[in-house]
Amino acid sequence: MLSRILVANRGEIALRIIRACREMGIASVAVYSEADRNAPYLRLADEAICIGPADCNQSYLNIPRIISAAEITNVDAIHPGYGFLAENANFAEICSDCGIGFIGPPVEAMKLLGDKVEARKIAKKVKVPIVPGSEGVVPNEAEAMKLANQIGYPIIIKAVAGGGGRGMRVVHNDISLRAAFNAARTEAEAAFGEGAVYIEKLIVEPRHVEVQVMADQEGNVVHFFERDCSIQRRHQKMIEESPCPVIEDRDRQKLADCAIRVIKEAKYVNAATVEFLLDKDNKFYFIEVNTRIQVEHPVTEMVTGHDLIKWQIRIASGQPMKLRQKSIKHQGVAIECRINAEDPANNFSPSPGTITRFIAPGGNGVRVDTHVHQGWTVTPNYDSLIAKLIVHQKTRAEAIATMRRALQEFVIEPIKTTIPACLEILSHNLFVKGKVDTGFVERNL
Amino acid sequence: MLSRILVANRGEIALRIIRACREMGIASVAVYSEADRNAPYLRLADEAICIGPADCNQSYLNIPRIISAAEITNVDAIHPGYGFLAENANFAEICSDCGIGFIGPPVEAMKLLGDKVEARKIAKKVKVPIVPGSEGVVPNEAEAMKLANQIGYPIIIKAVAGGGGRGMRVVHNDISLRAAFNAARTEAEAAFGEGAVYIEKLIVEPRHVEVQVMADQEGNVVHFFERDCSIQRRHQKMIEESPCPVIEDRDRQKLADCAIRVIKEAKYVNAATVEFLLDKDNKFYFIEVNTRIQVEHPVTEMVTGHDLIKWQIRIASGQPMKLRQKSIKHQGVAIECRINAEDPANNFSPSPGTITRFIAPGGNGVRVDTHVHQGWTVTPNYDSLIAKLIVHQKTRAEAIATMRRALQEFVIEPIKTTIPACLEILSHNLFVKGKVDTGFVERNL
Amino acid sequence: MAEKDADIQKIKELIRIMKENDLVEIDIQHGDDRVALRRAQPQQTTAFGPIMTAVPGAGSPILMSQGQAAAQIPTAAKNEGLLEIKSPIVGTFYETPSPDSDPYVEPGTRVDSQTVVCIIEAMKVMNEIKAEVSGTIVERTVKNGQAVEYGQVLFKVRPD
Amino acid sequence: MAEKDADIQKIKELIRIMKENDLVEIDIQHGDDRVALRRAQPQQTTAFGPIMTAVPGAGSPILMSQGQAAAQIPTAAKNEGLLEIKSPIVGTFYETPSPDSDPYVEPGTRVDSQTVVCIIEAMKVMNEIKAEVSGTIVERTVKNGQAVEYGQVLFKVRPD
Repeated sequence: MLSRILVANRGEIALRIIRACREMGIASVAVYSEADRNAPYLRLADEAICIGPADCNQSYLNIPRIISAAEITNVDAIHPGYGFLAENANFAEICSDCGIGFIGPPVEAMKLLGDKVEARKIAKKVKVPIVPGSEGVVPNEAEAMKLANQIGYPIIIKAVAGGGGRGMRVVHNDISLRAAFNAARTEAEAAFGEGAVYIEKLIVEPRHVEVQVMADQEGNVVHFFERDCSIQRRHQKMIEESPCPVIEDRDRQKLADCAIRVIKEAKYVNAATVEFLLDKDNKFYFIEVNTRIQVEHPVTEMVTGHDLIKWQIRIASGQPMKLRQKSIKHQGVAIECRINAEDPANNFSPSPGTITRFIAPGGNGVRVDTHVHQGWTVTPNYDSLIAKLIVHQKTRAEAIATMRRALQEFVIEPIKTTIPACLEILSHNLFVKGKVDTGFVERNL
Repeated sequence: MLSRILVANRGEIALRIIRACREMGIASVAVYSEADRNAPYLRLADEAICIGPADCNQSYLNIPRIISAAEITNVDAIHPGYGFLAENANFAEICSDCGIGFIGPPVEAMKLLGDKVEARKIAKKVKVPIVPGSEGVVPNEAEAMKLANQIGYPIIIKAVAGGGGRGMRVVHNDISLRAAFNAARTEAEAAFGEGAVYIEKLIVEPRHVEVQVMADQEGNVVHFFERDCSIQRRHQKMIEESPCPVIEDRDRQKLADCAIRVIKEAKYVNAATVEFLLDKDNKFYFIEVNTRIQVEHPVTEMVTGHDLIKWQIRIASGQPMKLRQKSIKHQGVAIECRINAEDPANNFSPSPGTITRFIAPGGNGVRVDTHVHQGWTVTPNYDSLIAKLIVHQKTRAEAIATMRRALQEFVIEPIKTTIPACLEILSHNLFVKGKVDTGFVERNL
Repeated sequence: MAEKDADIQKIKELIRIMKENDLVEIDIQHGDDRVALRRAQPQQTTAFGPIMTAVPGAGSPILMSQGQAAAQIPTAAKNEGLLEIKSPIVGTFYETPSPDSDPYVEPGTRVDSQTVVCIIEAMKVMNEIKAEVSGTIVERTVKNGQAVEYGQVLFKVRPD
Repeated sequence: MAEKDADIQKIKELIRIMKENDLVEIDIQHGDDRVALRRAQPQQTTAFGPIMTAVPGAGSPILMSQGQAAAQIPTAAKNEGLLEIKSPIVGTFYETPSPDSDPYVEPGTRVDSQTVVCIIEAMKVMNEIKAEVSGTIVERTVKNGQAVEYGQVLFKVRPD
């Protein structure tokens, strides 16, 4: 087993990983920027090292500093969390060169699945349904036009290196395609340093459903069922739940099988999330693989009783999973709300500041993952996520009731948070009925 | 279903009941003394009524004021929580006379099982093993002496109306019996207004194991498995867990069957806990029934997934349980630590004061039930319980690891709490091995 | 932050109060409501009367229901120097001995400590409530038939 | 952080208020809103100088490991007026260019901004660290071969 792990992240996910290490008897090393110097979670790590100023580029994204910190503290491995360097193949490669374990996939698998065009090819190869679209990069407008007319409008233009909605354009006809194609390339170039784009058919009002998968170094692959993350605002997930409330067990099984086939074909190891779109007829289409642990992983932990971070660490230690698929049970319903320091009344603009009053919800069926507390200052330097509120109950109706009462008792003052927005969604008739899609928030909030 | 419930209690259990009401869509009315005026949980109730000054006798124990509050707020029923009026048959009777539901047992069953001598008789009748001892009240010293020699020393003298260790004496020979008998009577008289005592054989180094039972108005009785509450200090429980780590499934089944037989015989309705002593040979002996929900009920909620407060409310509403015994599964291991405002370094003396720093633990497998927050003032007026920390994991070793890390991250300053004492116990070799009895804390802490 | 300006304003106001009243210390906390004032030590000059009689917010607003709580705060200031008759029990307030009678007291009525000012019904028992203070009724602060909690203000009285 | 400037502004304002109003103490807390003011006792009579000179705790202690954190606090006072050379990177500190060489600098060595004072090894690369200040080395605060974090103080320098 690994005996000493550096956590190359901050905030709630750093705390999440430190907690797992403590429970496993593994020493942990936290790194922090000067902005996070007083974070109380740092004292829960066995060591804490300042790696730079507040600016991420000089701290949490700075590979030499993180590697140096790993070297001077003699860790066996680095856990990158999510965001920052978690999907940076260059970082994973440097770890490997320096003889430091990377708690995540092998470099090759990360590169392969990180390239959306390659990922589509793999899915196609193992007969996993993909959204109709280009075979790969669409080199120019003329090709785009030809293809669009072949698969039929509406279509969507996406950056090969993309994420978070940047370099993305929805196009409904030839005229708008002309304007959008080059705009998407330029935006992708600016955002990712790589302008290549591809084209897919636009699935109208889809749900976002993803399968949690875990693979060990011996090629054992299991899934931990799916999460429904259709409640998004500008491609940022706000609320996630498991199971997906609209699919039947047979389709659930098919979905999971498809996810496992992709992961096996990519010779992937460690935690991955295979993302699909689900159309109005409950037909699903593979879209991409996230090669890291995700923000919403606690939803899966609640319904399966498995600690995914601990599995990541065991697998990175070289342990075989010894976990049979049929021993993984899905029980009840879990929902997560992301509590961000954003003002829903003001177009979700960031709301930094010092929290002078903080009362977290608790009681039966409630889990809170947060690094903040009364007296914490939310700085504008980082992601606005300040807490994840997760509930687990026997039924979806009960889970919604518990989430509502937990949101109602959550006090965070004076900064603005997404609590009222989450409450509004949880109370919405269509959400309660499970009749939502990825456009729900934009249409209804 | 009941539509409006008054919560005749304070602190964490009041909040616990208010939470259940909120989740069930039932209106709740909180009552509070002037000392609790600023408690944030009051705002979670639909109404909050001041019923008197800090002194319990003029507020939480004052029956006319609570009944008046129930009348002016038009509630259907009162939930008494634990402590205060929860086992006061007179209060239950007055509720009934006033046409207000009492969320607890019928008056007759409460009276019957509240009398320890009668409870023993019932157990004996339904062939549940009881500790060898007097048939009932022992009227005088001479009778006591005769009986003691018959069952053999050591024996224990207990108050019929007793609880919490008052009016209790352990006696090892004729000489000490002479002194102890009248002392116990006097103490019982002073504490409970009733001097009657009975005698039992002393079980040496026993474990305290109790079965959670629930009965509906139609005579359906189910159990929710057992809790082991051997970690006690001066008869006050400190740490509880489920399952009991030393009994086999066959004995577990027997224990539960015995508990159910007692409850059925007493024509009991609603939640009850049937308490047993387990000797070194794992033979168990019935001792008493607690006719209310208990502090440690969350342990059972975690391992069974059932919300016991909601079941209490449904049953009090007259709903049949529709719950088959075999559908109630026991999964994993749960442990609860009671966090009291007491100073372990100073003989657990109360440590009131204002909490200026409060960071609750969270994350996977952790539940916190607390009414306090940063800024809360612990007054010396009431019970010192300020939080219950509950963990749930797949195995006992993992549950202990999670509890340890949760205790380590729990910050409550500047008042002293039982956190260090709980940590010491959780780290003790004998506790880790499950080799404890009710004398463990006195011997080892 | 706007809060900081508010602080400055508040401090200026407090200083004025301190000077006018020869206080040497003011200590206010909102979380769990603390107010602490300290006047000059005795050796400082001579005596004056207890200026700060009605300390605002000494008793926090009674939380009857969420809506009402806020409504009861502002009355403090204009009623400086008035005494309050509070309910010693929980129950239903009646201003008259029986439905057809005149009220026990009305604004303007002189009361002394033994004067019965109302009835509060609790558990079917009619409890006569005495004024406990002497003075003139200025205001009745609850309605006939209204539910009242422990400590709720029933009447305001101008002392003699 | 911009917030600190705002704090300074606020403190200046508060000091002015204190002076003008003969206050000897102001205590403000935001977490749970505390305000505490104290005026001079009469016998204390006249003016005193600016009380608020050294603002303690401007930089919190560096948390290297639980044990070391506390140890680094007390040095501040006795070293008043000294400059600090801090590590701009994370790595291992070496006082000499090679194992057999003399140290780059020692207490008493004069340095200017371009003087190399040590090497920090990070990812197998030896990084020469320059003084960035002028003056005389007073103290080396880390050991040869020690791991240092970003911002950790390496030397103290008495400015010219």
